[in-house]
Amino acid sequence: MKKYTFTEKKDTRSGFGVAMAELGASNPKVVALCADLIGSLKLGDFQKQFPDRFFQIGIAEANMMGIAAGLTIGGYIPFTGTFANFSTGRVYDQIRQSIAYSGKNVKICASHAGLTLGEDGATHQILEDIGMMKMLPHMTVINPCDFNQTRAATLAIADYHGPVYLRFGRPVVPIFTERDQEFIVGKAWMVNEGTDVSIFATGHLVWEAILAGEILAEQGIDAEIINIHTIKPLDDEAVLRSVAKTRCVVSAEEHQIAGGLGDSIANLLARKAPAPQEYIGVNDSFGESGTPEQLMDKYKLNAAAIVEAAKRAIARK
Amino acid sequence: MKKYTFTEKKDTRSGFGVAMAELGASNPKVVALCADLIGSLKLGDFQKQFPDRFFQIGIAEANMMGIAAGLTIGGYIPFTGTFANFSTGRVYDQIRQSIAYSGKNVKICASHAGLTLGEDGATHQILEDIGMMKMLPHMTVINPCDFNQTRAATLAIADYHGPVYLRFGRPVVPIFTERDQEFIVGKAWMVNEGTDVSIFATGHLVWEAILAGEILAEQGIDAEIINIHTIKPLDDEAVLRSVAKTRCVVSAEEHQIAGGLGDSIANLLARKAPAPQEYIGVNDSFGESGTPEQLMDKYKLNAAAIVEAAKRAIARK
Amino acid sequence: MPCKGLPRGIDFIALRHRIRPVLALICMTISIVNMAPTTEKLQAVVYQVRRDIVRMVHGCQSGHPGGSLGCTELLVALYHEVMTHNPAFEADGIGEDLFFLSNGHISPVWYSVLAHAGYFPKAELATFRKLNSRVQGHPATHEGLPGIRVASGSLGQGISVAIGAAQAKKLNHDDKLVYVLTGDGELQEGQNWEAIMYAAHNKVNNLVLIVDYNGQQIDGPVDKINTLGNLKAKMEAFGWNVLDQPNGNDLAAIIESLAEAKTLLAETKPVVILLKTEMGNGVDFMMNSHKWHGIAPDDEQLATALAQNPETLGDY
Amino acid sequence: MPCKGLPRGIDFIALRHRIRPVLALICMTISIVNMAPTTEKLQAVVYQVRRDIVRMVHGCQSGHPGGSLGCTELLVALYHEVMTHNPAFEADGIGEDLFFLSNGHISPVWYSVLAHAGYFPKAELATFRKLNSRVQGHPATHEGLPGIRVASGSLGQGISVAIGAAQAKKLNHDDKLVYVLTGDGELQEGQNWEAIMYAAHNKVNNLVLIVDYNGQQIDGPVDKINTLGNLKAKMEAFGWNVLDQPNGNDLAAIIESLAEAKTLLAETKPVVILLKTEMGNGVDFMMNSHKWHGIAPDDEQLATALAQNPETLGDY
Ligand SMILES: Cc1ncc(C[n+]2csc(CCOP(=O)(O)OP(=O)(O)O)c2C)c(N)n1
Ligand SMILES: Cc1ncc(C[n+]2csc(CCOP(=O)(O)OP(=O)(O)O)c2C)c(N)n1
Ligand SMILES: [Mg+2]
Ligand SMILES: [Mg+2]
Repeated sequence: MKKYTFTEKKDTRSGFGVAMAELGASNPKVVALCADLIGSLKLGDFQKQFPDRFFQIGIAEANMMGIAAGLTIGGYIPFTGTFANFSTGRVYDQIRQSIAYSGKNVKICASHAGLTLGEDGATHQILEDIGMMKMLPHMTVINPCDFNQTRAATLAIADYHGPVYLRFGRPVVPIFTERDQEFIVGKAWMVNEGTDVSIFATGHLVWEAILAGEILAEQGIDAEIINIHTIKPLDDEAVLRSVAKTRCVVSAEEHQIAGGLGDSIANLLARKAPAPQEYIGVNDSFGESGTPEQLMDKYKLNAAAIVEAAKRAIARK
Repeated sequence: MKKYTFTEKKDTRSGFGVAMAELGASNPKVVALCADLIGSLKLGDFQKQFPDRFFQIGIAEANMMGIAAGLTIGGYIPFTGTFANFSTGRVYDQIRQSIAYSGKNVKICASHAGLTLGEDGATHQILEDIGMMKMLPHMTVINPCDFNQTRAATLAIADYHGPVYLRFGRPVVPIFTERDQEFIVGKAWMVNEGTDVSIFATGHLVWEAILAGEILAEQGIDAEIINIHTIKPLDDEAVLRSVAKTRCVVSAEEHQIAGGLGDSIANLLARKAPAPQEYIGVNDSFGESGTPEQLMDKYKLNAAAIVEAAKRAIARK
Repeated sequence: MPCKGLPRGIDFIALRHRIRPVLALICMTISIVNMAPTTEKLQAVVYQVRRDIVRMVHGCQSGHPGGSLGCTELLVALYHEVMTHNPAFEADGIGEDLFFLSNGHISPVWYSVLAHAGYFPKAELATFRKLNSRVQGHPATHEGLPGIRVASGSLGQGISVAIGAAQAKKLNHDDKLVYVLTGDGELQEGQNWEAIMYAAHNKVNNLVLIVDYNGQQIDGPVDKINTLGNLKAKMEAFGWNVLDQPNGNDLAAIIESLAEAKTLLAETKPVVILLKTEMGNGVDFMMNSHKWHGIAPDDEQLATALAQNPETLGDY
Repeated sequence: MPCKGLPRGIDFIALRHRIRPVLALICMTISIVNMAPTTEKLQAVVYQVRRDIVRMVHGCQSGHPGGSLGCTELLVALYHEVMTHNPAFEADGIGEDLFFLSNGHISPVWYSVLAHAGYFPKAELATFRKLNSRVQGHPATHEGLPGIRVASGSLGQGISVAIGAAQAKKLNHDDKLVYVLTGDGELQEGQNWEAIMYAAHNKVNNLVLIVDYNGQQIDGPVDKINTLGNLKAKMEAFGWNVLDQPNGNDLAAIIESLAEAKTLLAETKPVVILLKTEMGNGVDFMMNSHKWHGIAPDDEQLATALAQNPETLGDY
């Protein structure tokens, strides 16, 4: 098992915030919109440095999506910022018609995704956003795994034409990817080559997959770990190549089991090369209040759960 | 291949309308809400006969979902009616919080689902609604196949406690199920027993699956055809039993390939018994204007496509 | 009139099923014989609720003290004076006045007031925002916390739900009222205006909307973020009767407005009270700012806040 | 000023790339040298557009003639008289006035007016709502139909998009205007009120909203379904300048209101024109009712409708 270490923990949303300030300076076409959540989205620096290109929309997310679509018409690249729930379910039809179907170059940037939002509880803990956004034709769906990758993804999508859903989160988590990594939309990142089981993880679950890989290695199990930061378009080739070798799968995501990364992989494999798969995700329930760690433990979205799932997957080969 | 014939064609939404008028008479707790689409939803009879229990909301679907949630508090069973797009994507967050998470006994009834909406085009042709609704914890998702089954489903869900998404459509299609069928939520209907391939179809695709079954039979292929009218909760047992026998799958639905019935089946099989699967569905694109038949042909949602898919699935065993 | 004077500390959950009818009867009887309490008595509840709010938010180091403190007098007045309601809790609320909290983030004040009104044991307040609690970060029903009839937290949905509940009351020939509270920033959400338009058209005159008119939202003053401008003119243009209440933290003033609202409902229009409150009211360093919308005090700040609000009915 | 007088029947799609700059230049030149046409000349376009509308809807036996006919004079006035625009079509519309159709179901009138203004060949109107057409049931961009910048059809989204486009113009120091048309029933959608509130707060004074104030929606008169009440008072309370135009099917009156709107924008408020139109205007049996909102005439009805509107510029 390849060694990954970290010296620092940061929230992925701060990776977004830092990148936005950089983009503000480097790309005069980048504009930012926010729906009364500047602090939570870490958009304060952008707002302060580029006030003319910052739009405070107030608590009106539907209007924000429409305004973003309109701003593209004058040649701008709007980045919208609010919580993941209010970036997707609240405004699905607006994104669908005014952005996706209209082919608008809007970047929908969503913080506080998943259970790790923590204490606010279920009304805010969206676990269906990846599923919603990936069903939309023309939409790209990205869920980076740490601060550095979120920064890199934010910078990358500014140069990528077309609507993008960028999902990140609230809690501080280890930084284990390189600061100046190349971020290629749609290209999976091989975290660790292995032969016994393919672990496909996204977002906060990538670090848990690495921890799981270490535990598995101690037990003589050689796990392949792949970071699927881009859920759509899925890197079909990387998935198929890995499963051709390992012949079994664990998918891991901070999302409902239905509709997320796991189902994208099951879909691909069912069409091309069926294989036993174990899902790490929330099993058709809402979340609740608690600390991020408590919730990830209770809902079994952690390294221990991945280890068990890997063993079950291998046993089913 | 079992013989199915029809003498009459009707739209599934009319099955809903007829059942609503019956429910109005038989169940004083049933109330109906509509967002300026009484004619399209076939709610005219209910409105005329039970004006006190009919709520004209106007063009304000979010408000309609909230009002429906509130009406349950006084003991009523609200049936909301609008197009499928405006029943789901337009109001996802409202359904999520005020209905699903709050466990409210609301029946979300959605017409004009899918491509067969026809000439209005892509902005109205929702192909992601099943996926959205099935991801919601506490939600039941039903897509009946003809007029009689839609009527039966509408009557059945009035007696079924909890939020339900009932999806039906606009065009006239063959009536081939029995008028007084028993409709059991969550129980798949065996249309035809067979051994070579399992065809799981829902909604308008069930009749196409039957036509496909006849063509396949002529070619010596013995298809099992199962009507999955309830996509959630999925009848796991029926699916697993069938696939244990046939060892390959075709799923057929008027929906995006991602997120719909096909993915529910792929998910189940990946977890329990992987098998080759071919998807009949729309492949990550929006629809367009055209007649229902033209669109079903262009997007390959018909008997001919199912026949080809069945052969591909069998070849992959 | 309220149902006060129920013994506190009883485990209502365990007792619920057996004593529900008895309790309801007692409760109704008390409502009838009980004289309107002085605002002094209510003020004692206010102090205790304020203590609960800051202690709850401090206890989990998260939550929304500002708006909660600003609406303390309102919720105390509603539950301890104005509303006819039943702490034995029946979800359908037939024969009762109902309250909905659209701005769900100010759950602490609601939880505390519900607990002091006898809906559930005060001890449960200590579990606020903690794992496996019924006292969720935002109000929720699925854990069965008595007093809550619908989840909120995602803003802008409460007026619609309240309208549905009010229309159900009409169908049920139930002449009790429905109250719903929204934030002012929250009124930027379009769904509210759908609901406001619909309620006027349909003469939902058993509905009282109260706007927590504190002038603040997360990113700053409402007037700077996205002004509501002349809110009174807006509501009147939308066909509502409007009551201005500039003293939204004054118990007597609140009770007067609520009484006036009730009278005005005879006119077939729904009524809105623009309740000018002070975010963070009762804790000096939390006032005059939006800063305490959604952060928790540290130990020292907690001590300061508690020192300004005497323990009156016993801390949880 | 409009770009009229371009030769019709040219295949702009094929020519687009080669002649785009030339065309734009010609167009601008014409705009400058051309005198304001008499409303008689516009009236000829109106007749032809009406014919196109009923023929298109008849041709596919679906679509929305009522609202389309009601807004014919408006769109003709905008594209053939008031707006500075470029039929060679650049999606970003820099240096042009922009038009957005929020009530996308009245696409027939827009398509016909765009075709007559030279955006695409009239012949394409015959493909309306048919398979593989760029002339979709509701306006769409992905087939690249010139003149359309965003899809509509799901109601309530257009004002937001128009605001975005207007704010982009400000960033670009582009002093041209943005026009957006909505239905009156459509104003029941809350997103409109979010947008209306935002536009006032942000002084989006390069935006003219026009309400197709025909008093009808699908299920009946707006006043019966969910009344807008005093819409003027609502819009004023939301901080807009309001122009009433009771003669919304009179070309001269429309042009006057549009001119007045332009003047009023100097005041830093956005402007709305409440354009009282008649659904189905110009086809007698389609008027005075909501019945023709969304159904197609049969052969006989088509003949009657055409008899009332002479062919002026050639049927497609
Ligand atoms: C739909 C939605 N958008 C955004 C949020 C995040 N949010 C929570 S409270 C709040 C500010 C609300 O302002 P106001 O209603 O005035 O409440 P106050 O701050 O005065 O308590 C925001 C934006 C939310 N909960 N729901
Ligand atoms: C969000 C949404 N809800 C419902 C519909 C269905 N619908 C299309 S047009 C219409 C009526 C619109 O009324 P109005 O804006 O007054 O237009 P008019 O009938 O006058 O043309 C409705 C309800 C829709 N297209 N979009
Ligand atoms: Mg406020
Ligand atoms: Mg109208």
